[in-house]
Amino acid sequence: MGELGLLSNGVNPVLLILVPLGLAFLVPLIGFISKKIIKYIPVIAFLFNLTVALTLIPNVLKQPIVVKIGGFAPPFCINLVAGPIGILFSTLIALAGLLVSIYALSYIKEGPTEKYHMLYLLLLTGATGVVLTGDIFNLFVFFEILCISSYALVAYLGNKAGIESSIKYLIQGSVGSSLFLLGIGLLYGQFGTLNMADIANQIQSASSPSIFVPMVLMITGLGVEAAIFPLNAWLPDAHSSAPSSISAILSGIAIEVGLYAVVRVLFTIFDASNFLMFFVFLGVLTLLIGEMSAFSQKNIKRMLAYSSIGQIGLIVFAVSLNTQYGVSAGLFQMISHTLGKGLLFLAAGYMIYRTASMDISSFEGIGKKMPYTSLAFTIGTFSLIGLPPFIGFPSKFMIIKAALAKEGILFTVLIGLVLLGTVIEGAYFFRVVQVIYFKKGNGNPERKEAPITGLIPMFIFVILILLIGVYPNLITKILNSAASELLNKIDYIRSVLG
Amino acid sequence: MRRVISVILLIIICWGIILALHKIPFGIPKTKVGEYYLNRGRQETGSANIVTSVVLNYRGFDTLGEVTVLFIAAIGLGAVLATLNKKGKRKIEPSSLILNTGCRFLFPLILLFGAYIFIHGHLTPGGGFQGGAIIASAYVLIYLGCRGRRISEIGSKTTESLGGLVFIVLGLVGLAVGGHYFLSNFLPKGQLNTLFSAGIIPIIYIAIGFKVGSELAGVIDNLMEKS
Amino acid sequence: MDFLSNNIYYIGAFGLIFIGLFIILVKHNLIKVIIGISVLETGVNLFLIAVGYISKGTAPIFSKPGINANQMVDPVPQALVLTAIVIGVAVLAMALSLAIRLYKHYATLDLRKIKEQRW
Amino acid sequence: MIIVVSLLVILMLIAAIAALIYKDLISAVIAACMVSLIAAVLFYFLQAPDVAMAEASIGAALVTAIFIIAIRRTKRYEE
Repeated sequence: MGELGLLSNGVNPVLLILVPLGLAFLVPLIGFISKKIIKYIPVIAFLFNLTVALTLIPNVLKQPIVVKIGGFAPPFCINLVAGPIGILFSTLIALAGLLVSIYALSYIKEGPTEKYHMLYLLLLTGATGVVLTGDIFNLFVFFEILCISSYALVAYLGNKAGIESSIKYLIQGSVGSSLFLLGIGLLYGQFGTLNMADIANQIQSASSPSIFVPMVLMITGLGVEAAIFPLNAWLPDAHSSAPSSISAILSGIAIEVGLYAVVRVLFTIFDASNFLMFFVFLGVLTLLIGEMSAFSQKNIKRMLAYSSIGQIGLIVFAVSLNTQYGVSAGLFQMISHTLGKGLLFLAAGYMIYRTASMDISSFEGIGKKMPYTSLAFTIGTFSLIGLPPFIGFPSKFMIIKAALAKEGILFTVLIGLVLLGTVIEGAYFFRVVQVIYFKKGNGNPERKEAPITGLIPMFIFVILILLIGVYPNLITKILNSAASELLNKIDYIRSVLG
Repeated sequence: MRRVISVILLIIICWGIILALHKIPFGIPKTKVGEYYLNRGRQETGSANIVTSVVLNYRGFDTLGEVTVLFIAAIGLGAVLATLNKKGKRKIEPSSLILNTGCRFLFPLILLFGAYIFIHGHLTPGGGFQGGAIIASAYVLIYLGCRGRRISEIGSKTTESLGGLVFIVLGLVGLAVGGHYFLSNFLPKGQLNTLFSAGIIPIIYIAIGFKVGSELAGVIDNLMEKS
Repeated sequence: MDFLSNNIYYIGAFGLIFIGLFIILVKHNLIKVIIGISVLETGVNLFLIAVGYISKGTAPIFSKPGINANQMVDPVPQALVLTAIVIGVAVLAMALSLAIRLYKHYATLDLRKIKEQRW
Repeated sequence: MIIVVSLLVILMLIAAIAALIYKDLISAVIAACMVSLIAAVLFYFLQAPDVAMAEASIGAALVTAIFIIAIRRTKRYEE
């Protein structure tokens, strides 16, 4: 792999984790000097991360960068693998983190704001660590960082709903992580190593019970965070009662990172192509349940949260098709969901702030009062439904095309169900849009927009949604190499172990 | 009803695990990674306690994450309890003279013991986490024995931050000078089984000891006072 | 006797895991559920350490010269369990602070009575 | 040796069941503390002195203290 210092092969990817972490440790010390600059620290950290991740993309497309922590040979130390998929996700995390932290500059005013910004930095540090690490126990540790900071942030407002949903989330999450740790123990007992590439190298097939049981335990543990169908009872509560900026991150980043971990464990560690048919059904089931529950909601954030469940189902369906095209479609859908749902939660945050209610019916006439925010919200809904020219269209189109490539009557039925889910999605989102624009609101129709720091991130989200929607080729290359990194476990093993 | 379903579910889980356990016989050496650490750990890290060398050098990144988890718990606890309305001064019953004197006498001894544990982390069992927990338990004693005393918030915050920063900065120095790897052990290893050996390991463990001690004491403090 | 000496630690570990999960599934009191999480974590830790044990092994510390490295138990699970214990205490502290807040809001810890959130 | 270990394991499981049964939460916490303490002894028998120290100082002492503080702030009996 050659020299991996600071200069020879671009910037060392370990800095993507260390800079936000170090800044989070530094926050209390800065707080002694001035409380006012604390809220700019996340902006600085993620601006740095975004720059580093973007400069790393060309290097990574040629060859994955393997970083050895401590300088020992890979199975004997923890290594980071900055392959296409790792860098793709770190870019996404840094981008969403940057935009949401700009949004939070004026949105977060109440409560212990200093602690909010620290926890926010640490949450995204954990997410970056999960996508970059190449060691299964290290993945567990970063996952815990992600989970524990999101428990605290869900309860940040300290109201009844927040505390209750945080408790629910915590109980399910900690049982899940115990099961995951148990799975790690079973794997370590058999193979004597914790390096993912090394374990993958030694596993031939996932059929024998001694491999199957740890696989089930690990998928169950990670599935709690990824909110796959039977394990997602916490999600609507947690996402609807967190502050809106945190809902955007939980929906846009935390779930995606959980899904990444599930996919990584399934594809790279266990060569689980025999069980993927099960996940195809699970994905469609999750999709239908999420969309149907979202349809009957009256609370806007709860509706968005259920719609996230539907989108998770769609992603799981696409990824478990187990073809190159299907996996890239799934990754594309993850990006599309991050951008779309992030935008929706941010816009909904100020709409809720303005009307002081989460009820959809209270948004009557808000299209006149907050034209820009409403426009951003509408674009977000259109993108999630999958209308051209927004990013949701090429991603959903890719998924359908990938499913059509699989022969058989079964897949035709499944595609029908997926389209049914999209129709339901369209129905409830159009209902909201109709309330926003075409219902006469009572009260004073004076215009009062969201503050400028709230509008800038929404605007950038809209630009990105349009840009990638019109030119999907911008990211096709990295999506393809990310998909082949997931599907070709032999290349992955070779790049890590040499 | 719920109990019956739970028991059936748990029996299925246990049956599955027993199936997997056949491949993991008890008491038989099984791992190549562990063997490597036992054979090479002394030369490569200079620490007599191999667990310490694994925790801080081979798997040092985990430990950084672990310290972060504790940091998050301390902050998150403060954030959760912060919005609680503080009532007026709680009526504090003074403790008896014997209890008070006894606690004051024991407090420095426990601190000293905790410090001993984390300074000798690379030689004897123990280390930053255990020593830090012992220091925190000394503060629990003070809370119970000498009512009304609190740790200074500024001091504990500073210790937490500095502890974490020392860890990261030492790692980054390793990245800069020690062969371009984060957390590489760039200081001289010294002679095995002496206090001044093992390069950066004792320094990091001392930082962790202070950090863990102040964080756990801060957790107890938050729970006692703010609720 | 042979069966016992081979499996007693596994029995203990999985007994704890079983009881911990049972507490979490069956009990309605929040503090009881948190106790269940703590028992479950102890069980998982005991299992991990038992995986690394070698019959008649010694602790992985070269405290005296002349100790044979081949007879030492595996150090890796011990390092993992150290991490897991600290993560466990972090989760428990978080959970208990949430329990205190929950009690201030609802004046009960019974999870059946806490139903602000509708499904 | 094996008899001592077996007795300890049985005692540990009994303590865990006691933590399940007790209606008084303080008693349940003490039982959970006993589970941790016996687990620490078992760690020592399994040649893991580092972990034994951590479990005894963190798992048994500090966690119990945190639990008892929390119970004092909430409710002592399970209804």
